[in-house]
Amino acid sequence: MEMKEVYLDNSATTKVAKEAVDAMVHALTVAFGNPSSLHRKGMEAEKIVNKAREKLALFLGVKAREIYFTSGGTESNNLAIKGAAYARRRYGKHLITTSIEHPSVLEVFKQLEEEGFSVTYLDVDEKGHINLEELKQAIKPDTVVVSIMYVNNEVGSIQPIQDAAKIISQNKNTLFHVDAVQAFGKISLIPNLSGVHLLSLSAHKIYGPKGVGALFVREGTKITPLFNGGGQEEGLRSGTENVPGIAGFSAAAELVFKNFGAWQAKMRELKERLKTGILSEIPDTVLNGPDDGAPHILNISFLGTKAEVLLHALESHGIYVSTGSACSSHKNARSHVLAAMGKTAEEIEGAIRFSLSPFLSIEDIDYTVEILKKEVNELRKYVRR
Amino acid sequence: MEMKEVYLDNSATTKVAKEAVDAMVHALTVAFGNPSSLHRKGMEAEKIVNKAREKLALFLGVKAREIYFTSGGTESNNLAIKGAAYARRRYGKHLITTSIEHPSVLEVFKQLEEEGFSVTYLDVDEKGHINLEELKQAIKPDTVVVSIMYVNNEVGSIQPIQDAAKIISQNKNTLFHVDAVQAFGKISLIPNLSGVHLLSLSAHKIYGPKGVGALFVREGTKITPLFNGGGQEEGLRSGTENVPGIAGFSAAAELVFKNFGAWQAKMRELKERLKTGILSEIPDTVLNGPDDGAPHILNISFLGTKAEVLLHALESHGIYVSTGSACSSHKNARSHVLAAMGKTAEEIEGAIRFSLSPFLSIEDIDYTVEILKKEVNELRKYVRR
Amino acid sequence: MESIYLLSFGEIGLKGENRPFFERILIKRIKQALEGFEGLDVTKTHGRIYVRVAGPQDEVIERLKKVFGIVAISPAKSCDLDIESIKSAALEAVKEVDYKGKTFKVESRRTNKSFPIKSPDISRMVGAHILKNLKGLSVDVHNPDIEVNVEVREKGFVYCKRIPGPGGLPVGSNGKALLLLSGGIDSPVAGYMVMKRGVAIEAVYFHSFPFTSDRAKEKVIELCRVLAGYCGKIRLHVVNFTDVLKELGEKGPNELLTILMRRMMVRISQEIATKIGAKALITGESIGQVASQTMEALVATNEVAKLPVFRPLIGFDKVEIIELAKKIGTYDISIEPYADCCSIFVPEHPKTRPKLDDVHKAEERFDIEGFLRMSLDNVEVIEVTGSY
Ligand SMILES: Cc1ncc(COP(=O)(O)O)c(C=O)c1O
Ligand SMILES: Cc1ncc(COP(=O)(O)O)c(C=O)c1O
Repeated sequence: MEMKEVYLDNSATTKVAKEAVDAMVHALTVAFGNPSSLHRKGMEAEKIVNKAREKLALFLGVKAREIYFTSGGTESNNLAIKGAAYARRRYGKHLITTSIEHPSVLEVFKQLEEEGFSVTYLDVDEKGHINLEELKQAIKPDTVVVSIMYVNNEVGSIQPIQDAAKIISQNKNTLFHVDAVQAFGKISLIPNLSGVHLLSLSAHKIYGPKGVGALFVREGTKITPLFNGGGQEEGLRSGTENVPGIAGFSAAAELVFKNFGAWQAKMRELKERLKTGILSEIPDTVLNGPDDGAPHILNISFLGTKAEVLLHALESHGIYVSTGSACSSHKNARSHVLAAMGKTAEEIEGAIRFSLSPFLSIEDIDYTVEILKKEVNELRKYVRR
Repeated sequence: MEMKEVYLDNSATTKVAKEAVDAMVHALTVAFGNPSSLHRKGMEAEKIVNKAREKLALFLGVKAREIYFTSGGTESNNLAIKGAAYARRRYGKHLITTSIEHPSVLEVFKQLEEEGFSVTYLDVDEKGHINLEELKQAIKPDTVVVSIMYVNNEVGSIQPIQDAAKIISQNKNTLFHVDAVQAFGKISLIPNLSGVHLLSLSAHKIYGPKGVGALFVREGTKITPLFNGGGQEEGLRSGTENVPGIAGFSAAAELVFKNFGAWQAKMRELKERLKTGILSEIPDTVLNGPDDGAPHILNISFLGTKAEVLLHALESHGIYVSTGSACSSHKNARSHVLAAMGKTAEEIEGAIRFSLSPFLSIEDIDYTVEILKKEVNELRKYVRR
Repeated sequence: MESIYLLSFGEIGLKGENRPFFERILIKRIKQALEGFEGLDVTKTHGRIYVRVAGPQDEVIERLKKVFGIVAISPAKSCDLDIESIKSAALEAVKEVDYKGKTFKVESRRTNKSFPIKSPDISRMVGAHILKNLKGLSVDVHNPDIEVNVEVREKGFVYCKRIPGPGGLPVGSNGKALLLLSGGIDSPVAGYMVMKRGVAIEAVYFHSFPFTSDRAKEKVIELCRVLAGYCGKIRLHVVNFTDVLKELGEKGPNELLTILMRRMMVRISQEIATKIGAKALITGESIGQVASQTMEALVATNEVAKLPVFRPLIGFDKVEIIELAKKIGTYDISIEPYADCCSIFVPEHPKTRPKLDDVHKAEERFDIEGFLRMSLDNVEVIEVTGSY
């Protein structure tokens, strides 16, 4: 018998949609030219890239020439933050970010600190939200970059990007970067991007392939490239374009935006059901993060359990979840996000992230709650409190 | 009627092999997990990456842990050269490269010059070969990085990497980087890598997908990463691994190495036939580059024509070629490689690169020579000498 | 509170008996420009057009700014017909502009006389309400920074922003002309200028593969797409010019090549224009920029034209043209570097002051009628829809 599979790790990565796979196979085998080649095969590939650029721009409500393709969210974040900091160095060396960013942002700031920049890390409250007053206080005349994530990948808290942008834009020399990797395709961004100069996206979080992402760079914003070479992407990102990846990204984005409202509603419903199911049926459970937040992320601590053990117990029932951020789990680090939110050691140790997709059913959710009830109960027998 | 297609632009990029496409589709839709995830889905993806690492290591005759995946040749070159230069900065600020490198190497050195490094650009002779004596002279105690391409992408000249490595290794502080993007899978590298610290590869030149490459980093060689983040690839290259791309790269490499001898022989035969056909049947043609060189690259000038117009004329017969390097042609730049080889303006303007694959037939070659004869003749009517 | 836009139109207001005709076209163009947005409703009363539409305000305004005939766009608040609603709508409207440290006045118009309060009193009451609720504002009735407009009609409308529209006349109100479009900077601007006078356009492009690449053609299509943003759709006629070019190149006196080419282009364009009912040709020529645009060269090209040739850029210099190209959004596309036939078919020593006699003599070698037939048999027509 096939085991039931309930993939609840969509914030780590997603299964690639058929539409995206088809677009990729076409680019791999038919439109396989190099966009830089002068002949028709090159033009065909170039058109795929430009069409994709237009699509993404449309979904963000920005101009096509403001979209640059990269190899993923990590590169977009590195390019945006380092590129902005280096380009603006002469205006100042102060930077601001939050204490709950993804490692691909946090580690960049650590690196910049080593290079002589100074960084203010904004705190968050117990729900995972920054304080705008604190941001206002932190900005100094020599602040050249502020980077704030839109949706947190561990707890789903949504930051007040629009209000932050208003505050930041008081300072003419400051560039504002937003890591929107977990927000794109999940919540509405279009009305909220004024005042944002740089915004990172990644394909594999929205049913597209790994290894491709994009950076929005507002027209007129100058940043220093990380790669030098053939001058692709207007010189901002040299290297033969990942045409199949870009085709897949575009097809996935199209699918997401065609179904935006329905999928958002569906995920909210599933999340609500999972949350209520767990909190009401399993004792000693604690919600981490906001009551609402992003529609696809739910983080709950099962007190008196070790998350990693619970993860493996669920896995044996075909249920895939995560403990904190996928990226840091290998290193078995305690979640810096939950720590910043003031969670206790016990809460952090027992924290599980469930991340949803519209391809799940109510039965999947109910099955998960059932199994959780059983396994948490079982586990608690052995873990000392 | 379907038009005959003769793809002779395999140095720009290649059509992806079926084996590679299949491996990718599997990674996109079945083994779609994030290698950093702790559960089985993550492990499955991690295994794909590690298997690929082992395969590539095998084909290079190096250790699996010396292979790091990147987003392509351009990233590998940037990471290797900047990473080495930054890591070794305290030992000196002198760098050496050649004047015929790919832009993803040359432009990196230009950037490093702006950052205060000094660079010696080695000349080449009229066949596109560097002079080892000149290299020896150029190395100084403060030389920290030497970068020499294995096979030139425009004319196919092969540099004496093994001898260069011997010279360079006299200097303990010097790291030796080799851009092997056009060499890998085309000529034997295994016996010649001792003394090489860093070596760049790219998948899309060997029937694998665009957007993935690798960097060989000899054990014990420390270089500074370009991306900070989740710590993937031993911290040298953060970012969610491009699992489908890596799977495709590995499958393509496997195919190439299974057929290595046969394909090499086939390409040599086709190249010889094309060369002789053109040089003997079309007047006023000049071979650019060595008589032998890499098996897949042939560069010939058709005096009294404009290469770009000839390219389009060939295109209308389904024949795809290139003028100089694909990356720079958009910018309508004259080939810096041919210029460095001392070619005249007329030779450069009329230079066409034919780059072969084992999937071409003798008929394809003969057809190309026929069409060339006709179109070159036609074109020469309009172009003033 | 619903968002609506008040549009004023200048010139067409003056057109007396033709006015309904212009207004009809303008309304049609507005609907076309806002196609795809939900809840679109366009109505007209008393020299104003009211647009109700859902959709992001920036985007709506961006599109309306491309509709010739509109002189000003005012995003307005509409509200119920009672003074309290009007007061709070006015407050909201002021909050949306940068009001700190500014002066303002309230201007009221009451066309709906069943509303019991008279205009001056409305102004006074609304002004007092704003002063009471917002700090940093003061009144200046003569030279205000902000003019808060209140209109009492079948509903109340309040606005304080007046965004300039493109002016001109609605496209389609003044016949049709054919634009000779190249990939360069000038010709798209010329097309824009003539469209602004209400003239609908179609475009013709001379493609000469392999001497010009297919990317050059794509570039022209892109330019059409931007231009079509001002009129909805443009039909692009792509003429296969290769054979003509080859023969001219082979036989023609080299130094007259450009003139001969341009004369052929005008002749071919003329045929197309006649077929599609266009009454004039449009070119991007201005005086003295390049060898083909000296007075003598222009005379030589013009000689074969039976239709009027509009050259709206005739008195412009390069800087002015570039500025306009940037404004209308064609510049970035025009400067993309794709080689065109000029690199081969450009005379080494072009005649800058060609004599008509020499030109006539040169043309005797060619079968002009044959050229025309050859080119006209080979026209690809592409419908290009506008991008915004
Ligand atoms: C918020 C956030 N930013 C950045 C990234 C990195 O993106 P990528 O995996 O494409 O490198 C991730 C996911 O890993 C993320 O969740
Ligand atoms: C010699 C050489 N090095 C580097 C590159 C760059 O590799 P990629 O296209 O994967 O960025 C290329 C090809 O474009 C090449 O031919």
